[in-house]
Amino acid sequence: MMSAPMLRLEGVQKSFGGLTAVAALSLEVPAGCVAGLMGPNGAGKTTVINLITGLLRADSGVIALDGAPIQHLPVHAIAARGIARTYQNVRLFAGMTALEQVMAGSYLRRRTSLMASFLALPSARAALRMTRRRALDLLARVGMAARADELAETLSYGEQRRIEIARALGAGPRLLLLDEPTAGMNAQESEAIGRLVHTLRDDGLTVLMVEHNVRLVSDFCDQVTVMSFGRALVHGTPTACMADPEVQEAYFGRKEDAQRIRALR
Amino acid sequence: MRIAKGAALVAAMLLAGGSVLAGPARAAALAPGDYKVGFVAEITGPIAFAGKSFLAGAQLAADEISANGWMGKGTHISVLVKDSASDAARAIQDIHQFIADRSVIATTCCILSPVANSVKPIVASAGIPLVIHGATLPGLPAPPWVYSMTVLPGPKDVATAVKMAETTKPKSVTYFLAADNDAFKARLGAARAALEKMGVKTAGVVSVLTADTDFTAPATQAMGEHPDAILIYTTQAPAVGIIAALRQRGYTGTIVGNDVLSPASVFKKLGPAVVGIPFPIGFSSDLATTPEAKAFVAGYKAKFGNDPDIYSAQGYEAIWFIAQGLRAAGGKPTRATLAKTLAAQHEVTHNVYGGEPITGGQIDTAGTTIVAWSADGKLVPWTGAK
Amino acid sequence: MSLFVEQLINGCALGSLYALFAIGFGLVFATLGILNAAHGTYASWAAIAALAAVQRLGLPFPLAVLVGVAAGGALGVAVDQIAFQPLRRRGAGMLGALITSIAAWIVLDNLAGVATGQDSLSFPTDSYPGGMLHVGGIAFSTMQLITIIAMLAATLGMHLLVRHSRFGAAMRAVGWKEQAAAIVGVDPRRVVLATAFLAGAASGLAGVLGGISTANVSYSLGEGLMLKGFAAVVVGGYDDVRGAALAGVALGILEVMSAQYVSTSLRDGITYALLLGFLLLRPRGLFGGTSFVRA
Amino acid sequence: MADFWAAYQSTLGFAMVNAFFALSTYAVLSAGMLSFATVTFAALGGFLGAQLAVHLALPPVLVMPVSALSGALLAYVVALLFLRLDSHWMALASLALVLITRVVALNATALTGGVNGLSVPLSLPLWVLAAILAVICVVFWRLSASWYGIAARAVREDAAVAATLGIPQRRIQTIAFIISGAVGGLGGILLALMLQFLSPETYFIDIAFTMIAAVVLGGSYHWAGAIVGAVVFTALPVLLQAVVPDFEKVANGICLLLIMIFLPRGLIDPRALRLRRARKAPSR
Repeated sequence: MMSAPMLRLEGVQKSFGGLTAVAALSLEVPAGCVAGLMGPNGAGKTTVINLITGLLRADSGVIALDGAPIQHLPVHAIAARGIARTYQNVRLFAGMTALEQVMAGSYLRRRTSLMASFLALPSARAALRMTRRRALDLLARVGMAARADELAETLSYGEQRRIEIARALGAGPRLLLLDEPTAGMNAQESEAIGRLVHTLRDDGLTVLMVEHNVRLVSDFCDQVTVMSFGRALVHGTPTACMADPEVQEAYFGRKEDAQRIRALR
Repeated sequence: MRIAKGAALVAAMLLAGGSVLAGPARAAALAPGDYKVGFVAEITGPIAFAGKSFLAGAQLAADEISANGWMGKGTHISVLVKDSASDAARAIQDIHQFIADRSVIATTCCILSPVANSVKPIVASAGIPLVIHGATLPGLPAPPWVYSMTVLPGPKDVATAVKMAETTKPKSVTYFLAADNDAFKARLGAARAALEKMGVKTAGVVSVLTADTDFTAPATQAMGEHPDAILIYTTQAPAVGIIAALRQRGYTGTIVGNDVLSPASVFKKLGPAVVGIPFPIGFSSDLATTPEAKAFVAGYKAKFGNDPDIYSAQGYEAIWFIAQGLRAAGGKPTRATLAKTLAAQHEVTHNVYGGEPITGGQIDTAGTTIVAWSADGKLVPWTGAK
Repeated sequence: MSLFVEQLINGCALGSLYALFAIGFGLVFATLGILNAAHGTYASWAAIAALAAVQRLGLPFPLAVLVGVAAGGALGVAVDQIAFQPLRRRGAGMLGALITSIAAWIVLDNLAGVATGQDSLSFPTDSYPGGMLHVGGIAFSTMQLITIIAMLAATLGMHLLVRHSRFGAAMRAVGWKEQAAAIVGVDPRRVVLATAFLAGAASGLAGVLGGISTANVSYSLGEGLMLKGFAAVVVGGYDDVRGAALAGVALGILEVMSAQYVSTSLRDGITYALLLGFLLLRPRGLFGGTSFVRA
Repeated sequence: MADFWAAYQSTLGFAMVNAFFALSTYAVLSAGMLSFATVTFAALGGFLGAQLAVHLALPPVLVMPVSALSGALLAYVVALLFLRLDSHWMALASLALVLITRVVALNATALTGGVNGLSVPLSLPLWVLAAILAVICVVFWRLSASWYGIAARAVREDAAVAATLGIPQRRIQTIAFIISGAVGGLGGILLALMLQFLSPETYFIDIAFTMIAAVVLGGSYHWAGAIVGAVVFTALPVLLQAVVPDFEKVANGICLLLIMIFLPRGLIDPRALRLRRARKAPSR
């Protein structure tokens, strides 16, 4: 395992109007690690994911991948550097089958030029066949191979989440950002996601996941960062973090505050 | 009606004389049957107000010609209508449908010159006669296929401007021009040259666009030049707007209009503001003097309940011209023989203008009548006195 | 000099019509997210209704204007409920509403043509205050004064409503997200209806006043306002009533002045080039404002 | 039968020409952009092509590529300027562009003939038109089946998500504009050859609105929808004129309204097809 962090956030700041969503956040995710990002609603977790992927621009601070700053890059260039993500509320493409979703996700791994693909050159056709096979493999990996040709929007919420993971994997990332991957899933399904994350890690992928399910985080994350009101409260192993009094208060003590913030959003 | 028939008889005799000279082959009477004319109408769209008049005139002509078998025993002429809404693409499709209908012997169309321009090559290559009933652009006719029954307005404008200058002796005049209409540009140029030759200075030319609706600013601009007279060379809607705006802003000097002011709707709209403004006219129901013209007015009133205007007269003439060609062709005319016969006509014999010579497929009228609206909404000859 | 001032007044009066049109058009765009191609037909129909009120019922000028405004508003609501509501229920985007608005435009435009007998009608000269006013050698018509005052009043009223009332807050909220209106405590459906009515009424006011002062009551009345009013919306910014109004007046003045001092054939070119320039250099309009589309 | 063919061949011709405009509109729409700029591309392609045909006496076969190329080039410039704008603003900007196009066309008399227009004494056999349309159909089929098509669909459905998958939105949309420009420019010269006459009024707002309507009506989620929409939209007025001559346009508008309300995704909708197939399939 390499000692240098794959992902590094340093003093990242983001506010909307007068409201500070992320304040001076610093965070490191080592390569080959499954990192968890926890915190009450409105703590700024999704904002962090949006900042890393470039959908939001940080007001200040550095976001670096393998030591190189990426916060100035356009969204698609950041993805090309090897970061892929899923969304808190599933954002699949309307009107596409499960396979087409993963194919769209495989754009970066198409191994042929747009022109060659348009002209249907033999090499491009071979590459397309290969990409399709790979996409089917990825669907099989998330347990959705049987549903490859079904319209994604007709599937259940949990199934859609798994397709979204397969779509992100299609891009062949080195760093995968999962935003609440088990929301709306039962214990059994959540467990399966956890195991999937582990096999991905074993294949050399680094994972950062926003997760509420304390058991899942404890069981499958190597390290955890807990956020509250845009700041990192604690950083460490799952067990240590859960025991921290500040975390306890953040989670259970100020529930009303958290509720209020959600209403404001 | 009786007088009209008499005149028609005279005309028929003249024609018969012509065909004797042309040879015995043409002496055969027209075979009985219904001869259909394809009429590309503009009864919806931007100039539908005029398009309806054109069509009404054409339908009246067809009724008259058919009712007494003018073209020969057992012959009828009927008008098939397709609306183009003044859209060139639609007009082309309509013309193609008429061409495809073998029973259609001739076509008539077009108020707008661009539309006429796009239909022209099609009829020429398909070989079907086309009589343009409304477009005023010079150079449209191209015998044997294309004819124009629209009196070119240019010379009449000059005559009107000159007469105005002779009677009111203005020192300087301002012109209004529809800047996006080349026909009016040419008409203004001719009138201006004639006036400047008489020593009338040009105070200014105020441009407006055909689609404009607000004329307060142009009126202010023209009045700012303090002219003794204002001459208007624009299409109908701007002309009406300009007169309304000038009068509203208190302009009391002489205004000279053009033929677009002749329809009754203009008087209805402008009322006193348009009274006394001179303009030239080829036909007016109020001034109908010839038997044909009187019969036309009476027939039109009986059929449609209102007076015909210049547009209905042009639609009327288009059908009469085609009927004249059919009768002269005789026998069983084809589109080609009809075209040949039309090309040989040097006058529309049944006309409401008191004489309608044809040169190069283009008609003309004898004199120029300068008229103005009277306070009770009649067109009266303009005397020059204010 | 007096010519210049008179033309300035002419430009203001003309621009006031564009402004009235623009504030309604912009309001619908900002609040309901609809690029409404039928907005111009409200003006035509309002003028037709007002003319009918004068000719058939013999109503006096202020009442006739009121009839026109009400007709414009009612038509706005009717078009919204027939052409837009079915799509809104289904959550179809802006594109569907654009198409149905084109459909409504075609239908209403052609029916307006039928209603006026394909002719351009005008108000009888004794049915409105048609006199000229002379102030220190400057001449302008009573109708111009009325038009400018009506525009100022409508703009002020609309601005106060949108920016400084609870209902206005709800309107802005609907523009952002329909559920948000519910948070402010207003039924989004009522907001939609009110917006459609206000927009139609503003367009109707422009139609009646324009129909009288340009002596043109026909379908072309609305079409003429549509293109220039649209330009005013873009330059002024659709989410700000003041911006749209100011831009409308400015475009009117620009139009008159460029015809007087430059060239009539370039007049529209100048207007639209300015429009495109604004779009590219200042794409949020005169007064800025927040982006319409979420990241 | 021969008569029927002769009567409606021009309707068929215009339907095919309109299909080019509809496909041009579809090209940008399928990458998530509403643009009326097709009219401008068509105007450039039409006037430039007509001038070349008239003054240099180039045969139509040579003129067409020039028209397509000029449309594509203009579209590239338009894309550079417009792609910085939000979607609503871009729709407005492209509408403004159409208005400017007419003013320019009226004043650039050397290119357009100004108000008098330009007569184009060339014609095109219908089968050539059909052949070109067939080629363009193949192009669109290849586009939709290629990586460009996959990326464009993703950008259209959710541009932000597409970007996080590494799909460069700007680049895809620039390509979309260039395709739109080429097909629009080609449609412009084809319309000129059909009409044999051009004026600044030929390319104006009517084309923009009817083409958007045609695409949405036919179905904006498949290229075939554009063609179906164009055919329906061209034939409908001709048919309605036979049925309700006085209220043909009103009926036209009502048809459009009803189709939009009851078939909001258009006549050709691959998604509905799939849903139907899914419902039928017993394998679930």
